[in-house]
Amino acid sequence: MFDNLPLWPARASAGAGNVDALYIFLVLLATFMSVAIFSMILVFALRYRRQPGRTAEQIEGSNALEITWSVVPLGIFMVIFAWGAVIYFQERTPPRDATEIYVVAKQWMWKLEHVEGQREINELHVPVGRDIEMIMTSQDVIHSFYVPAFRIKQDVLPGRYTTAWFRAIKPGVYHLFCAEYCGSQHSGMIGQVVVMEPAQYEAWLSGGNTSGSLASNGESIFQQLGCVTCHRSDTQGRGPSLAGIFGKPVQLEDGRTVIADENYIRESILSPSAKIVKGFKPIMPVFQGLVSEEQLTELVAYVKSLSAPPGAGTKVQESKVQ
Amino acid sequence: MSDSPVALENHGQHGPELRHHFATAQQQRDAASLGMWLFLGTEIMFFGGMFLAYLIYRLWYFNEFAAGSRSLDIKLGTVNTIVLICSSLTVALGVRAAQMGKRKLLVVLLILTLIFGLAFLGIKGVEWYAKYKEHHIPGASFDASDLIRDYPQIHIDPSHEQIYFSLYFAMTGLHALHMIIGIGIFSYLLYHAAKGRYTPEYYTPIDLGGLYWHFVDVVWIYLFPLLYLIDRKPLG
Amino acid sequence: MSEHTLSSKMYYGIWIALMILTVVTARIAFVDLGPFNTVVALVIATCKALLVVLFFMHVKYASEKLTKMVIVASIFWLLLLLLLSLADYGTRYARHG
Amino acid sequence: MATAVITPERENYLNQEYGIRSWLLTVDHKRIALLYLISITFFFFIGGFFALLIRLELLTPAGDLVQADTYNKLFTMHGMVMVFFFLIPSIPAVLGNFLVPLMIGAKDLAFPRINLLSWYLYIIAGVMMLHCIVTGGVDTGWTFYTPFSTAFSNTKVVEAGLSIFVAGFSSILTGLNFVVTIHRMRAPGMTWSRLPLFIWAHYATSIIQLLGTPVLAITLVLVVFERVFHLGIFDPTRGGDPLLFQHLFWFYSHPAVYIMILPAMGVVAEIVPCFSRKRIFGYKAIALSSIAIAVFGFLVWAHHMFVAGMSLYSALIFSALSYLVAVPSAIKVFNWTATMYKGSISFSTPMLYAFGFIGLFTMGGLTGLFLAALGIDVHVTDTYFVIAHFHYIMVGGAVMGYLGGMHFWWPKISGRLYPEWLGKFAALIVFLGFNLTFFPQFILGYMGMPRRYWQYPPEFQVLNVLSTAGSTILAVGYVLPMVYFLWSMRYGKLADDNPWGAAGLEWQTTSPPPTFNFDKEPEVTWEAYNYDQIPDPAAEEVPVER
Repeated sequence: MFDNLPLWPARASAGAGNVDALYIFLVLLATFMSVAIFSMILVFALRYRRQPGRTAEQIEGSNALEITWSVVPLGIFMVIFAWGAVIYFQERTPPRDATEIYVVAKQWMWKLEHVEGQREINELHVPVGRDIEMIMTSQDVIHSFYVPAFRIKQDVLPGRYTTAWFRAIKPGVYHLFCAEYCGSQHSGMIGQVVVMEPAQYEAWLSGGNTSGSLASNGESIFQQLGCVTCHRSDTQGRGPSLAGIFGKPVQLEDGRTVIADENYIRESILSPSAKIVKGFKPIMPVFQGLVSEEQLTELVAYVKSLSAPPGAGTKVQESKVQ
Repeated sequence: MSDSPVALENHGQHGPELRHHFATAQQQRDAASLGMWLFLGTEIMFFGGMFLAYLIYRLWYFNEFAAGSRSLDIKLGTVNTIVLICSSLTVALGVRAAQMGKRKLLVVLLILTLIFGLAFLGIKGVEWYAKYKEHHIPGASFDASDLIRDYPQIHIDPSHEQIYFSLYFAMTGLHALHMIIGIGIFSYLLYHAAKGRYTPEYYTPIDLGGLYWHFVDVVWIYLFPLLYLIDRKPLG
Repeated sequence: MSEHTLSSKMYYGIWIALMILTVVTARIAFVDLGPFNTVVALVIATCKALLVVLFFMHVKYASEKLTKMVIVASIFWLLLLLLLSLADYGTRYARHG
Repeated sequence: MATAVITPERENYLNQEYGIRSWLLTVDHKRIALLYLISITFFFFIGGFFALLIRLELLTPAGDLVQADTYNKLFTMHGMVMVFFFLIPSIPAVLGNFLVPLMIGAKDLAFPRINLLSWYLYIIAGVMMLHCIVTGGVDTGWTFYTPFSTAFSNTKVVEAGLSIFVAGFSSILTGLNFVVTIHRMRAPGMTWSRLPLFIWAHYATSIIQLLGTPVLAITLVLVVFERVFHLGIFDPTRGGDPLLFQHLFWFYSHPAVYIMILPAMGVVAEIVPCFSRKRIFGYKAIALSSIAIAVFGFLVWAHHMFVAGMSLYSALIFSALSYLVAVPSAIKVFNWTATMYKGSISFSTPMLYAFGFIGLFTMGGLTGLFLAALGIDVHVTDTYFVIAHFHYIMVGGAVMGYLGGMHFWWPKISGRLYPEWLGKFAALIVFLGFNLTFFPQFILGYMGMPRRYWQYPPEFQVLNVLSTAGSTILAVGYVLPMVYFLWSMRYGKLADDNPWGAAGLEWQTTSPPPTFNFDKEPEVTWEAYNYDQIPDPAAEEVPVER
């Protein structure tokens, strides 16, 4: 019977247990409170039901009670808040060395790219036990990346990157839903996450046909678009060198400092004049409309690879030349 | 005055303007005034939504806001501010004239107010037409290349420039709509004032219309620096 | 809205003040005050708005507490909208962890 | 005071004038309330019809009953119609309109003509919405999220947006009228501390209507501008922020939930003391908690956006503030329950609805705690868990309160009694049908079924079937009251002036009241809920009907 009526979603990520724990706590709390209120109503209604000869006793109220039932719930609420906040903080803080997967959502499909270059549509293969960070953007409207078995959900927005991360702990095939209404085929924008044992995953990786890693693709776009003429790694060009900048603070011409994260790189490609690096001129052309979201992710991946410590994994080896 | 005693009789012992469900004229006036102020409160929140959008984008896209602001005609903007302030004066004096029962003065002041109001809209129209000529109206034909040429010191992203002009047109457009409604109200007031409907005992409509007009003026008092004066200092 | 009538001299005085402030704010915008240009512009605008509200709209003399409460509440709610939204915009791209 | 002999010919607001004109041009708040009653009932059944189609479609996992686009329009228009054309006007515009002047001892609202104007605005908005529906509908979801609504939807977004803009204007004017009326029109002796809690609740509601609705209005105007004039305020391709729209939208639309629920709380605060024959427990606490909800309700809007891509830090702020608003709601529930303690409780139909309200609102509120908890919200937001939660509040809460109030005041409104056993039966059906419809959705939500899905994976089917089955029961429960209310208008027993032996000025005038409400201006010398001074009609052997 429970094949058709499962009452609990699969628990397939490291974070899912924490969410479930708080959820179970809240279910117990809510059940207790509901039962308490319901039975109080029931008991009062029966015990004090209208009977000939008895009159109600007029009671004005009680400040002590009012304070009690304001302060005690507030205390409990703050515990729930703190507990929920801790989980949220973990969910929103990807480990630094997480493997990145770039996601481009569009009406009505998910396009996923592994750094090694595998591209998938509506299907995501990941190994058990590895931290995975999704770097996501949308080509059109707002979508939302939702894997119930991992208890993660993150809206995917046009015009910027949002991120989410998970570590799968149980091999299997899980739903990937779009959770933000996005038009006609919103309910068709579903896919699956295939969690594999590491060995199987390696086999899958090497089996797929790839067209080069993300970073190396990004590098060739970097050459094609002529970015390399100004952003040089050997000498100081007309644009700032991009080596080692990722994740570091950047001094801007107007005195502000920003962190060079994915959104900053993205903005600097699409709208270069928005945040000019100190000491440089706003001479870079605008690439808005000239590069696709996929090309953008590849460029971002390339720029990021320039900041990876030497030997930090195979994914950046080829791009370290130059 | 011109309302005949017949009307008075129909209303029993209270005056013709006191509606049946109020006990006293004072209660009716207080209710009307409170109602108007509450309405103005909702208007603050109505414009408030745009002020939020303005605040966020001005923080994000200061350069484009600065350039867009420079491209507005500050002379016309200042003149328009002065025109509105003058209209506020005539309204305030008009309310006073109504209070004191000076009917002719009231009519003159209402006419002056209408003239100022129309002048404001006319000047606004001239400014909008200039923006239309310069292709500064957001949309497919938007073109910021003149700004990029005129202000080489400012880094302008044309698409972000559209956001400034979107806000400019939304804010001034809705303000102008309020002006048009105000002119409608004041035409109505003028018509009845000319017929002598308002007396020192009953001039609530003038008072409420005045409150509305002043409010629209106050909105402009903020719009002027927020849109025209973002960054006018000499470019270095 | 009430018995109280202000003298017309008062109105002319306010009017002149408003005109002067308008010219001042338009002029001072061309002077480089650094970040204070915006502050000055807004302070002047607020002064002008106060003059209009307090005198032309009679809030100073001829109105009761309730009117003032309505004004304060509306402005307070506007600030809620602005400030709580800024709580998001001010920290949205801050990195943590 | 409840023993006047009833003569049917007695002049009252219903029979003072006849003819369609006397209704369409009326400025009597009681007649306008009835105009609203008819119009919102109409829209309630339209919205309910959409809901049934939605439930039927979800009976099977495949999208087989209607097309995907049709389904998207169905849930969109279900939401828009129910929120803006039923729930928001429901209690305020019908019961509030009828009762606010009566309860405070006034002859009418402060601005009777503006009151009529708000009904006309509502009708204009309603006609626009109907026109929008029959000429193709709109598919953005009632939330109008950009950039889908501004740049991608090919449906009638502009018309729907303008319709809601006009409906919002109607709502603002109603709220404005109430605030002014409550401030200026109270009868002598009716101090703030003597106001019925229904009035306090409506006062708080009106504050939200006044300060929140304009923000929705400007937001919709900007969406319309973006579609019609190609402005780019929310357009991400021009650097606009889609989240800005959400901030503005929820600044109104979260407090809007309190526009729906606060008046229902006011209704419950009238019903519970009456059928417990007791002064309400903690009058001050309940009154102040209404105001607290109205204020705190404005501080929590971004809890709808925890996964939308906003700042992590502000999510913490909004989560913490969200718990703040739960406190006054809890205070109310505890006080209502405490009111029954040592009372003399009778199980009349309105009281059954009040029980239902307290129970379902408690569950709705408690599941709100789940959603305010950041870690849980990430998983369950935009799933059926949210759907279930807000239907517990809006249908289990607001609609239960509305029906309870309709039953409570129906004798006053119509001068007739409805058949009591049918009333109890319908209340039971609504309660059971409601729980069967929406409880499974909590489980569905935690299982991960996203909302607004036209087709879904097969493992969700059993729970969906339960939900659909419940919805048909619920539909019966809603049709029944309409039928017997209509029936009672002609055949119901004539009602006493005060059939329940209730406190409150509205029960001291005739049923139905005369056009100017009171034959003589009342003067209040007693506190609210003075049940110790009011004889219990049921206590004198003679049952309710006379």
